[in-house]
Amino acid sequence: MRALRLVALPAALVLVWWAVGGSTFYLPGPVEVGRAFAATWFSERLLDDVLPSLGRLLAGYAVAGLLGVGLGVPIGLSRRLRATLEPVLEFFRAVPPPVLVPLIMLLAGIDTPMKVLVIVSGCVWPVLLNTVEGVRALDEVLSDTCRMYGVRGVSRLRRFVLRGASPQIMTGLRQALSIGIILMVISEMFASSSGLGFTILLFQRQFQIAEMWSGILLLGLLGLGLSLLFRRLERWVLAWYHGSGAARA
Amino acid sequence: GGTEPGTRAAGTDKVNAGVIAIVDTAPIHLGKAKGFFTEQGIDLTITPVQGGAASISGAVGGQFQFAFANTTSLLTARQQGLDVKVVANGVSSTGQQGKDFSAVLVEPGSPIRSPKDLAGRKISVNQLKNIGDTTVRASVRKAGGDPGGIEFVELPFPDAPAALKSGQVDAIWVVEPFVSQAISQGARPVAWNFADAAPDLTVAMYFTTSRTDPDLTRRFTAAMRRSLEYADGHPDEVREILKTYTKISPEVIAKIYLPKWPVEVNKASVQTIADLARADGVLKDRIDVSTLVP
Amino acid sequence: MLEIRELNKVYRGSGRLVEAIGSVTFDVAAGELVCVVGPSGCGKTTLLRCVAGLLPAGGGEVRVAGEPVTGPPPRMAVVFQEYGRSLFPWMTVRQNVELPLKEKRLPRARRAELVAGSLAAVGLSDAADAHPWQLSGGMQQRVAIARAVAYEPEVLLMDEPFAAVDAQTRADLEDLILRLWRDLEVTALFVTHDIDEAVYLGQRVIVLSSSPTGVMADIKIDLPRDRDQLATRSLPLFGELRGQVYRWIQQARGAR
Amino acid sequence: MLEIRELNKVYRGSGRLVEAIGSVTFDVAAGELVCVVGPSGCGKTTLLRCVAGLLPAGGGEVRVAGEPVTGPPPRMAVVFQEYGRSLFPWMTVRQNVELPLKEKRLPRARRAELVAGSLAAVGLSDAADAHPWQLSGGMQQRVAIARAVAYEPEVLLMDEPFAAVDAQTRADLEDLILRLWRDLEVTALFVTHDIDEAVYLGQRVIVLSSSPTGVMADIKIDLPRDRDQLATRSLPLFGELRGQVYRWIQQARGAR
Amino acid sequence: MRRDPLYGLAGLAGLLALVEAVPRLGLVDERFLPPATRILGTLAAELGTARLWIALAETLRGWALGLALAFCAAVVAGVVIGTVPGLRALTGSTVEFLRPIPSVALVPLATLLFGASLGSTLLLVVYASFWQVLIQVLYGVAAVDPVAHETARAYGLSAWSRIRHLVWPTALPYVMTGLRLAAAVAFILAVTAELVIGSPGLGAEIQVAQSSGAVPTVYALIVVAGAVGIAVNAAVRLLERRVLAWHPAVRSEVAA
Ligand SMILES: Nc1ncnc2c1ncn2[C@@H]1O[C@H](COP(=O)(O)OP(=O)(O)OP(=O)(O)O)[C@@H](O)[C@H]1O
Ligand SMILES: Nc1ncnc2c1ncn2[C@@H]1O[C@H](COP(=O)(O)OP(=O)(O)OP(=O)(O)O)[C@@H](O)[C@H]1O
Ligand SMILES: [Mg+2]
Ligand SMILES: [Mg+2]
Repeated sequence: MRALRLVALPAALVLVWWAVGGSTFYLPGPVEVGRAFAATWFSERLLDDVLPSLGRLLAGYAVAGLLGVGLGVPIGLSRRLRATLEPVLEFFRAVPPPVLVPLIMLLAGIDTPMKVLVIVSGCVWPVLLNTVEGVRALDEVLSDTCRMYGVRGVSRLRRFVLRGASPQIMTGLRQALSIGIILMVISEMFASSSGLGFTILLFQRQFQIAEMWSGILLLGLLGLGLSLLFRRLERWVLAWYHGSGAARA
Repeated sequence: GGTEPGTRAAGTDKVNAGVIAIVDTAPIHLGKAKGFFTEQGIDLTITPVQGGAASISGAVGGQFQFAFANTTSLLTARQQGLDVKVVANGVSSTGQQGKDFSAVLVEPGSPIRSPKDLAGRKISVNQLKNIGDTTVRASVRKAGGDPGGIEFVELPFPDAPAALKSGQVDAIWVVEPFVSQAISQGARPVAWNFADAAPDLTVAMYFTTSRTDPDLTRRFTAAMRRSLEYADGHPDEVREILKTYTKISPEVIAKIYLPKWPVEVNKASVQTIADLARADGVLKDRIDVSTLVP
Repeated sequence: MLEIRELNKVYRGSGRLVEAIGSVTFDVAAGELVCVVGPSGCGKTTLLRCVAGLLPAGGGEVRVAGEPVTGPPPRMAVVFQEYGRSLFPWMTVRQNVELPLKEKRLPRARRAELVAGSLAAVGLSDAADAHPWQLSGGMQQRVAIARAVAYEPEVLLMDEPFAAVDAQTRADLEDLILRLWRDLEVTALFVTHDIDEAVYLGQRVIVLSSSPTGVMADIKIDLPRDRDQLATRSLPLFGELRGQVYRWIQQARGAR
Repeated sequence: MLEIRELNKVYRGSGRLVEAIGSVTFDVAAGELVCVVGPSGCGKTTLLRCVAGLLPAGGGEVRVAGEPVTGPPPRMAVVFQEYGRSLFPWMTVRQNVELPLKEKRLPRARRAELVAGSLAAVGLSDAADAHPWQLSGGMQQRVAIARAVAYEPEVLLMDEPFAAVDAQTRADLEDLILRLWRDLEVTALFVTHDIDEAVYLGQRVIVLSSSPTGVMADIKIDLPRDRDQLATRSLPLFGELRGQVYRWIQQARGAR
Repeated sequence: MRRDPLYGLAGLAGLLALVEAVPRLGLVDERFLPPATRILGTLAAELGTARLWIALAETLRGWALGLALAFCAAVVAGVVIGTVPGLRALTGSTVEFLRPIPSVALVPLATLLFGASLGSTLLLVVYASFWQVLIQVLYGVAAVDPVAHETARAYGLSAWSRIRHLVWPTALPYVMTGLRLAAAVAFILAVTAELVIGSPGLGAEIQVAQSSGAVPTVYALIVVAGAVGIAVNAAVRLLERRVLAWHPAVRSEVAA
């Protein structure tokens, strides 16, 4: 039943695709893309292109998560810090990553650190913003309780701030996951000669459209897989929240 | 909304051309300014695009009636069965060592002294599997080196000099204005790859698709030929027009090497590129250039 | 131990301006248990939060153990009126009670002992591993009390801590507080709506008037120190004091 | 009006399995006011939530006006024990009270009248434009009561609705509920911890035992229909009934 | 509150000082990162040209339209998916599949469908920012307080009322964050679309400046983009302060 619900809509969408696909050069049908998928990705490409990309993605995501939460907590807690840093952060947030890349290259070179940094530069925002808002919205009575019972410093952070803001932090982390995949592709637009994103772009430039779509398909599947893993994590971290009925997800 | 581009309105055809805003495409801008297109009953809009792939998909998608793309991109498109047809020459190499608009540069202190030394090095090109790596390999091969071990990385031209300077790559392939800029800042050219690849190499061309009205194509070709001819003969006006559609600083404009703009496509050089690309594995099959360039 | 001098507090915000406390002055000696009664909305919670250092006083001064209060003083425990919101939903009952003890750096064994003891005292030994949202209202309130009790505070502030429990449990908890107060010599400020409770527990009962809030009456409860639910409540003096407090409260409301 | 037949409810989740209600059976006739008392955590709130159709019964059946309950029945008002959380913080007091009336599609003038009337009845006319979080605990609880009163329900479920207000206000509110009940012929189920209150308000008092929860006693309150805080409470019968309920509750706790 | 902009200016001044110092101290080659004064000088010159303003207006048009479309669609979709039972499970996999597909990869499709018109930009902008809002709405909808939810059910609030008066206000803080996220993403995509597809606008200007090797101009244009980001954020914050005045996060800011 659960599996059925999981595939019902995708199946319907594939049917629609079947109906409209193949009519133009840029939108091949599902069969063609499926064939290209098998031919393209069930090969050494998986090792050469997909795995390194995935590694960078995870590294960038982890750094972004730590950075977003690490910055978000103090910014959320201190109004003055928030007022000071917000314009600067908003400034960088509004700069398109492709434009930011040259600057990042100046600082981090053109190899893996640069690509990881590009991923970080995009992923960090949803985590940061959600952390800030989550921390700002912490329950006052709980905060007072902490103050009364001398729950301070690291303990307060660990046992109150992070846990209390965790529903919103998880929202940010979930957002960041798919943004990370997008940024992985963008980062491979620069100084690359391999990688999943690069391969898709190369297919696009070389007008191998079915192959390109198969790459996009792989991106989607990747996102789906990672989000299923993420849901596991979330269920565990937010068990109290779902249990208390506050999230009838 | 608005008037559909490509339809004849009040005696003139509205035409949208997808063209990269670089030195190479000065003739079309100059020709537009000179009124060569209006003369042919063409109301020309020039849309800046990012690169060959964008202009080709734009043209195939029907957004542009005419567009500008480099030789390798067009060959690739052709091989994938896309309906593209060359209508005019775009830009050609000067063919002169030391005076071309495209070069491979190294840091002043680099041990790389000749194209042969590039073998086994890390070289940046703006796009992999395109004209850059094909011609750089040709340079190395011509100098007696083995291009097999070269590691190419993709770097947009503007970012290449910084990467060279910080030692991220051993050499960079760039075109004007970055050639002059980098040289003036100390970089040293080691290879003139366009000049090496083929005599009077046709680097890029204007093209259309079969859906464009043949009469319009004829008139566009005529206007384009006139523009190319004019540009080739009036380098000072070219340097002036560059100030309008690019943001290259005037000092640099005064210094850059201009390419050649012959009216005719050098089919032999295109065939050479096609064969080289095939040898390098960029193209899968042998392509008969005459199906692309009539 | 507690000195409250001409305390004043005005809430401002979104167009509403409320003088929650006009001017309140009273002392609580060390080891004394003082009950505060007053009409709903008269400022009892506000008073408690000022004493706890959770709310800056608008005017006047609050001192705890001679020190002016600027933030929560150490070794002070509070049971909030919003008991439900004062428990951490992501912790079990045991963890909630244990948290302040961890902060006090008590050894593990001592913590376990205190937690078990206080949970047993409020009748929640069975529920130690439940989460607060799995408990009934009264049970939640008892967890909050257990937390305060386990903390072994010097000063204990309680804001209607027995509002959600049944009469019998309430009597048990009253005795628990009395025992705690006697054994640990806690100084306690106890807000309640129940006049009987105030008289039964307090050594003094302070009656607050409604807006502008001031101390309406400060009644000494001359009952014997050792109290008993049946014996004490049936003393004639108890009934008399009860009536006295009742009349003051009537007057306090009338002042509205 | 309300028929509760062998109602059973077990909470499961995160390893804890609690039988909140063993088996409860009783009826409430139309226009009757029944009070429910029982030890803390015995399942009163759970019972009310099942009757309100907010919680599916585990076993047995609940009927309201003859219909089996599957969701909240129409024209039913509930005052929740967690009064603070049941008010919408983004609305003012007035808007909170008015919202259900809008849902009933009452004309604007009638709504304004009902809101003003009920807020005045709970003594909160001044606070109509405040937000819930600007109010004291007791005031919040009174808003929740005002909302139920203004709704003019046929069935009224109240879960310790006076827990957070002072004695005098509580007496006033008790009389408000009695008035409402008489004037509108409301059927009411009233959970309380205060035995006096149960006897004073109810026509019957149902005593629940603690786990496994069942009906321990169903006591008919034979006091005259018209009640008065002073007169009724001083009747000898009142004292007798009070004692009777008290003994049952003792027994209910003992059953634990 | 009024001092906030001052702090913000201080923060920006710090950034400027850093950008001025890094190239001046030779940490980074001046050719690749010009000092702040040079960038600002170039910016001042650019601001004097009509061309920049036209480009900016062009970009902002695509941005505003795309953002509005994406926001409305996502809010509607999010609320529907979040409140209709079962829909979330049904759509979950598809949403998670579509979300990580980069807009950039859709360029061929976009140009095919719409050419270099506004339509292409819109497709990319809407596609990218839609998911940001959607996810936030979904989490926001899930954050409804259970007691508040039960209150709404008990008082017979219709589905629409529940969405309007309960679900929407609860989700609003999440939605506001979503709006801020989406606003930036939409702007980034508007610029990127111009960069890649070549429709006129700020992105096209940046592209031309880059391919001309005009480094200070590139940075000047980046500053324009960043300034837009700051302005948009300030606007959303202002909006937030109005619509979320009741929210603890905003409330505490006012009180402090
Ligand atoms: N959501 C829940 N999950 C698990 N157990 C619950 C839940 N809600 C209540 N319980 C358990 O059910 C039992 C009855 O709870 P209920 O809230 O009905 O008691 P109550 O009679 O209202 O108590 P009180 O007078 O303290 O409010 C308690 O043991 C409680 O722990
Ligand atoms: N955060 C706040 N903002 C504005 N006004 C407030 C705030 N908190 C309390 N008030 C107001 O201050 C007054 C006193 O509130 P307080 O909570 O201290 O009363 P209380 O004596 O504890 O009442 P209760 O017995 O009902 O709990 C009330 O009129 C209330 O409306
Ligand atoms: Mg209070
Ligand atoms: Mg209860």
